Amino acid sequence: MGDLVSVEDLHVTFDTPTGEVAAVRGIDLTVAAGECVAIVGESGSGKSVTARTLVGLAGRDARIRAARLELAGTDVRAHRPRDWRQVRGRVAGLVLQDALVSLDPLRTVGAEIAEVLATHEIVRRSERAGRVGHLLDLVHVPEPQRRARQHPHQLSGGLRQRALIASALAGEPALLIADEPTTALDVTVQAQILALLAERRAAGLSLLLISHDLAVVAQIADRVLVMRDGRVVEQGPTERLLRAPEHPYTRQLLDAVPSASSRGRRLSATTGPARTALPARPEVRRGDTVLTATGLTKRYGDHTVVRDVGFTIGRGETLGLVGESGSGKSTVARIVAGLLEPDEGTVAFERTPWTSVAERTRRPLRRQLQVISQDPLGSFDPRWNVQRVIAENLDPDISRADRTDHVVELLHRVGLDRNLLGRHPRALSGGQRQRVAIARAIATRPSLIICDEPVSALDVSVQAQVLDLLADLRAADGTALLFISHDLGVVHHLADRVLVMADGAVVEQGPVGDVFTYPRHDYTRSLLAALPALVTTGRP
Amino acid sequence: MGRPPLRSVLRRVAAGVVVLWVAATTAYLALLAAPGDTVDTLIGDGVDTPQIRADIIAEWGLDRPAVVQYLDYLWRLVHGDLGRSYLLQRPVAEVIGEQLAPTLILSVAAATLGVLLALIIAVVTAGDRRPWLRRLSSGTELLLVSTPSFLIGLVLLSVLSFRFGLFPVAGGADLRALVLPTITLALPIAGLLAQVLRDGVDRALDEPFVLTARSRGLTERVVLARHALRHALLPAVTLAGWLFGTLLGGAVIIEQVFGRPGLGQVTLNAVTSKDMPVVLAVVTLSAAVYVVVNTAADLVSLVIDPRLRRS
Amino acid sequence: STTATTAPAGAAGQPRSGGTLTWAIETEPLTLNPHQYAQAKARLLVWNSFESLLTYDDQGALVPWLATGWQASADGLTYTLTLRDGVTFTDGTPFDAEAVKANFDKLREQGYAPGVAAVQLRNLKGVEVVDPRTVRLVLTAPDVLILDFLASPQGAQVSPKSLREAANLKAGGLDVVGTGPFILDRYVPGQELHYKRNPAYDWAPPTADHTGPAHLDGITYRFLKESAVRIGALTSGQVQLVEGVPATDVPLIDGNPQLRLIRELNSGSAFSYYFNVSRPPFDDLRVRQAFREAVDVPTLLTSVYRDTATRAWSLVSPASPFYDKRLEASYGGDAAKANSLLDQAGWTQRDAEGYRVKDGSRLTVRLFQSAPFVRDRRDVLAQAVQAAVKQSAGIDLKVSLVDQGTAQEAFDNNSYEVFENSRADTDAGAALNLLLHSGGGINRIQVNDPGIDKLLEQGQASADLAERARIYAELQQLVVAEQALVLPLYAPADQIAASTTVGGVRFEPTAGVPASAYDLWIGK
Amino acid sequence: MTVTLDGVPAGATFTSTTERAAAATRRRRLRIGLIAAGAYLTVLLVAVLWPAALAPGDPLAADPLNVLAAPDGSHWFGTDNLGRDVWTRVVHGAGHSITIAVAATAVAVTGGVLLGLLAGLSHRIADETLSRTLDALSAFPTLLLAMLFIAITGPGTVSLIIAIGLVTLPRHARVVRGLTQLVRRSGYVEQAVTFGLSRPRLVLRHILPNAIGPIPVLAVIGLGEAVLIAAGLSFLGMGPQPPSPEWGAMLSEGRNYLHIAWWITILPGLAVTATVVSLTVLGRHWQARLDGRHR
Ligand SMILES: Nc1ncnc2c1ncn2[C@@H]1O[C@H](COP(=O)(O)OP(=O)(O)OP(=O)(O)O)[C@@H](O)[C@H]1O
Ligand SMILES: Nc1ncnc2c1ncn2[C@@H]1O[C@H](COP(=O)(O)OP(=O)(O)OP(=O)(O)O)[C@@H](O)[C@H]1O
Ligand SMILES: [Mg+2]
Ligand SMILES: [Mg+2]
Repeated sequence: MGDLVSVEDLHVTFDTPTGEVAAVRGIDLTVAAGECVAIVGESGSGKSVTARTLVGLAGRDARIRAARLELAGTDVRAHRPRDWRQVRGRVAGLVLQDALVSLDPLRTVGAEIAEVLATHEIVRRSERAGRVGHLLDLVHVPEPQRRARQHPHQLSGGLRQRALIASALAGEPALLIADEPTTALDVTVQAQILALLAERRAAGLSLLLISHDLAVVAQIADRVLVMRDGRVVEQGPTERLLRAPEHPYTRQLLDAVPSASSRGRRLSATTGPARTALPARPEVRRGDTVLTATGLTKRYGDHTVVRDVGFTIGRGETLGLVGESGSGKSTVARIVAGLLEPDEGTVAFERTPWTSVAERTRRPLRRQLQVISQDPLGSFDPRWNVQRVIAENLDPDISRADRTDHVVELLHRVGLDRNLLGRHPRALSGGQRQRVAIARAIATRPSLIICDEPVSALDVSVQAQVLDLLADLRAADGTALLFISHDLGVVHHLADRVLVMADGAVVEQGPVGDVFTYPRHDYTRSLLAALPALVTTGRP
Repeated sequence: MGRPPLRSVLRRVAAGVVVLWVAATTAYLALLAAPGDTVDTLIGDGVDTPQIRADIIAEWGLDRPAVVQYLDYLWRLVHGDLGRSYLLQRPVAEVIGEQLAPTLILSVAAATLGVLLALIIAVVTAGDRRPWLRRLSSGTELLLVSTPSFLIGLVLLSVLSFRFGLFPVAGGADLRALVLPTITLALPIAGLLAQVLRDGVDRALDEPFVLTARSRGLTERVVLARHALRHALLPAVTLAGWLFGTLLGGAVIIEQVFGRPGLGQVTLNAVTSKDMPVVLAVVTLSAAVYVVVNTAADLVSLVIDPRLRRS
Repeated sequence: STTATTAPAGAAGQPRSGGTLTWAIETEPLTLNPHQYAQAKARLLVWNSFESLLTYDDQGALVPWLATGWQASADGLTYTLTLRDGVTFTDGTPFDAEAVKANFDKLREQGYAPGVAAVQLRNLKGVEVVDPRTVRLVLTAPDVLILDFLASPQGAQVSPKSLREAANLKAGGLDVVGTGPFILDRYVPGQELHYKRNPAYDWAPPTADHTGPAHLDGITYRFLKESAVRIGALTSGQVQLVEGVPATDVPLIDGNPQLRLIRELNSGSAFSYYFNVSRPPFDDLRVRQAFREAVDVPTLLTSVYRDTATRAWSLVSPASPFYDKRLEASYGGDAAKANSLLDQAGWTQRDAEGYRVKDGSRLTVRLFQSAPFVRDRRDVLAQAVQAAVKQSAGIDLKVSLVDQGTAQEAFDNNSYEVFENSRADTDAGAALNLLLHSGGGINRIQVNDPGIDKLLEQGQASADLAERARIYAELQQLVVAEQALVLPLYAPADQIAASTTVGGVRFEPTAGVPASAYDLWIGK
Repeated sequence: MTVTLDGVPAGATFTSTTERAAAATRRRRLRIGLIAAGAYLTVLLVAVLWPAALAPGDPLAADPLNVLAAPDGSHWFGTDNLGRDVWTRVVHGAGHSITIAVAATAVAVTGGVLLGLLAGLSHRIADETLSRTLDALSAFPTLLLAMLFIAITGPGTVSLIIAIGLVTLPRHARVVRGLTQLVRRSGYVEQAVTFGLSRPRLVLRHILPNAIGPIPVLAVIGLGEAVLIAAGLSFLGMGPQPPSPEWGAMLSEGRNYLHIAWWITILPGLAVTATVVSLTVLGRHWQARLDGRHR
């Protein structure tokens, strides 16, 4: 017995105004005491719904059917609200994906944690403050007493996630359900949180870990379930699953992860023959620079966000730019794109001064430099359909009659069908949106495209497609890329040279191979160390 | 931390003074532009001869250039002198002073009742727990905010006061006389605030932190009271300016309907008879109250929402 | 239509002393100083705490009040008044010749009461104190209307102490006192006035029902603007007396055994439409006559006022001793005649909306109603007239309900054709002077007729009531019958509804407005 | 306005058909409300455009011998104090009331959009000046400001329109200003800059159309409010001139007869309320659809 969670043939269906959505379609799941089970799968595969169903929070419109649904040996299928309240926080603690919005922004962190203590009467009122401090200490929040009095917005993302975990642990549950606990975090912070979870598990806690990132779960999970479309396609011990995936989908997921070893080959089977080599990189003519930036500095108030940054991008070259959140990557990108004036320093694009000049002077060259942003939807006029979005960037000289043909051709180049023409970007998937953005960018055959985190918001498999696409286009047009990402693997996969930024300054730059294999700077080293790798030989 | 920085308070006050000045000046200019001159106003439908006109002009200093009169007006305003009423022949400060209390009592009573009602309605009907009650209440709210308040007042008056004699018809002294006007003024406020609050509660209930709170085993009531309601209060607080406008504007109508004394009556009389000093004073006063109310609302927002405290 | 009925004695039994009453009135006085008095609706308040030197009896004759007698010199230039003995103001100041002089001096002070100084006292040269009980008024020209002034609220006697020391003399208040049977002891602006009995009072005028102090201990006047609210307050027993009862509510009062209705015509001028003769189309007598014929006044009055309004035939109120009865049934209500008059005047064409047209312009006449002064549903009456003249004669009467400034502007620009007015002067002559004299203060119709001026001046100079009646009758023939300068509509009346327990409800003789609270008493 | 809750009392989780039926009823109810509002507004539109179709009589025709008649077969809304047919007046009054509301809203929207766009596009000082002026404008209570304006211009339809437009203008201006600033900093405008669009084109093609997004909805709801403000002002005697059958004026005239002839006041009052309710329902539904699309 001993199983904390025991689920058989679970179905969850939602009533929506547009019809029924079958989110979970018959999964089996067990979590034994002290075990760490991970669920992975792409977006929308039903992971979160499964997690929420376990604590009775699937939602009012949800219909749930299961052959067996037991928590700590109790059948919960007939639970009433009062019974569920005894389960929540006490039997199972829940940690949600986005710590930024999962703590009440109007209340102090301490109050949030104490709430659990009060609800389940864990300790007496007088001892609560002490216990809150203790819990925060347990999750390695420095200065727990002071932090307890602060509000969520005063805490960094990592601290917030820790506080959230502390509140989930406060009721001393036997099971912790963590729904994507590291998704929004920097690699280094992500590593710390994983270490923390591992530590709790070592202390006897059972874990149900949910993630879309195989590399993350590989670090601590005993068993992994791979979900797709509401079903479990494969499950087994982590080690076995990673080393010898049986299901093609699992294999596809593993292949799609960009890294040093994936350099030069396709990530996705959908963009070309599986695991084949990509077309050759364009020849980089280092002497022929597309863009030169020297001594860029940007301040906001007395806060310097970019400090003396300089680099060049050769024709056809892909320059990777990595760094933690807030290190100034996007600021650099905006300066280079001519959207922001630097306080000091200059940028020359195609040997023409690009900064400190009137927008009117920049305009003729604008078409040569394109930008792809992290949030493609935000970069589309919300009223426009795909055709208009792309056509806006076509050469104005192209006749009205030919414009549609051009758009269709561009869509074709990014692997989209012409039947999307009339669609609203909102009605597209994330990957499709990013492709539309790319189609729009390449419409002008630019010499440089600035890509600010173009794949961060995408699932691995979709990310793989987009990365492959960029590689193809780069080869075909000889376009140079300024590729910004916080994911070292992606940069390693795609870039020729890399620039590492920390606190607004460039700490290291050079060819990718050199920098990532022999990092000279401590910061680069710590980034690399924190990188969760798909270690297929066993758990760390 | 925790307290609004002095600079932002000062900025607000400065902005408030500007608003005040603009309001007072606009009103002054507007009245200047009005047809019929001040002398006509002072004569009313009384006897009109050149001698009388001359007397009036001399008495009120109307022969001075408009600029001088305007500056004189501002100068006296800064010193707290609101001038004399043309119509009532008494100092404006006195006229307004003695009419302030009834309006204030009515407004405070109505605001309190309205806000309380709204809170109760919002808490009871938020979420999907009692769909029929929610429907009933949102329908009623819509009706309340869509019906002219004087109609509500007249109906209440006819039924409860004339027909059944439950409440006195008019007068300001008796506490019972306050009941109907208060209800009339409070109902539309309650209607709108309840909608805003419930909307806020609903929205808050959709937030991930509420899911987290529920995952801790809290009862719905606690989730509502401790988490959702505070969030719902934020948009409600920004309605303070609107609330104030409704109260003062409402007072004009309600006092008329219920024959109550108060600023509303003073204002209406002053406006219809072009009693310039009184109109200007009411405008300045209401602009001042508006500024104070809005500043207070901002401060309350700061108290409710710690995120706003960063400067 | 019904005629005026004087109040029956009222409640069961004999007058009793004691108790307080609440009386709902329509209008809050703009000022409590009688010298500044300008609202007929506030007249019933004035006589509670103030008194004049003379007053009128119900025959329209002047009788003594604070003055026991008066004597006019043969040339009509001096009036000598003897004053009543033993009268004191309620602040303790004795009432004597010096006090009377102080009042007149104050009234003629620049900026204090410009209207009074310029009109009623325009012929006054000065006031002399002969002895403590005798004063003499010296005039620059004969003016019998000075006696009317002595009986008017503006001529009421205010304590010299108040005149010197009151905080807001022009506004009046608790510190502006007179000699009346009541003392104002509470004023809540916007809400109510309260008077308490003056126990020392012992100089009631001969027109009063009793002598000595007032019956009531006190009386509260509550200001209720909305007629529905006033009636509601009465029927639900919250007040015992109501003034300003709209016609439509009369059945409500009549049908209630606890309540009764008392009604009296006002004196002064009737409510009438005056035609601006200075510009077309009313410079043409035929158009003026046609307008008058186009209106079927009784039907309109029935529709607007049910059966409670009294039709006026002259601009002088039927309640006035100067009323000329010969005008009755002499004109009006003949649509065919109206149409033929207009045809004769050249207004022969009709436009698409059925209005008469001449030379491409429509027969449009404009009436401006100044909102603050509209009462008695005169706005509704205007609509009824509007509908009538359109339906029966194709005249386009444009009615604009505007603020005082806009109305004034229309008058200043002479951009109006109809002017409506009624005045509540006790001596109709005073009203006629203002309305019809070429130099009159409200001669809005801009009539400039030496014949009219002459009659008016004669009327003002003569002291003999019968002689004056003859002069004014001649004037009415001229103005109403011959020149058709005016369309008299109804005789303004005051209606009081009262609980049957209240006795002594009266109207002021001649003036026809509700009397003060002096004679009121509460029965069982 | 219905909001589906994520995870309320989970007892509901296991119920099935009844819950679904309830959800369906909710949707149907919503639609019934919408249909009722639409039907009423259609009738209203007919009343505005072709009143004679609903009430062939003359709204000004007085019948002195038949005043204050209670509703019956021949006058099914009764007659008023001059014997005019209340139904005819209500129908013909729709034209006045709706025209006033529409014109006032047009004034408010036009002015608000222009000022808001100007403020949103301007830099610090100009923006501050405009915003402060708008603040000062909203510092007057709505009714007081409208009263003041009418006191100055004199009562009448045009004054009423401008007054109501003036007092509701700041709201539109604020929304447009806020959105303009938001849109100006949005990804797609920034993106459009990188395409080399000139400033006027940027404003016309991207900023303006997106900044006025919620204005139509606001305007529809504002229409209802304009009807209410107009009624309030008419009540205070600042509305259209008699004998105009404008609803507010009818309410104002009728109030003196409320205790003896309720129909003169209550029936036009119901017309006002129904109009405001219908417009609000329509506006909210529209808003919900927009929100749904943007989510
Ligand atoms: N309350 C709801 N009503 C309707 N559909 C829902 C609801 N909650 C979830 N779904 C649907 O259920 C499916 C599974 O959602 P779920 O949130 O479990 O995905 P996920 O695997 O967690 O994805 P992600 O990685 O994006 O978080 C999705 O198609 C989603 O749209
Ligand atoms: N307009 C601004 N005003 C003030 N501070 C700003 C502004 N824009 C950016 N910053 C600050 O500059 C710093 C760098 O921001 P930037 O967006 O360049 O970081 P980033 O490396 O792109 O981070 P991320 O990975 O989160 O996108 C951050 O601390 C940010 O708060
Ligand atoms: Mg999820
Ligand atoms: Mg960034």
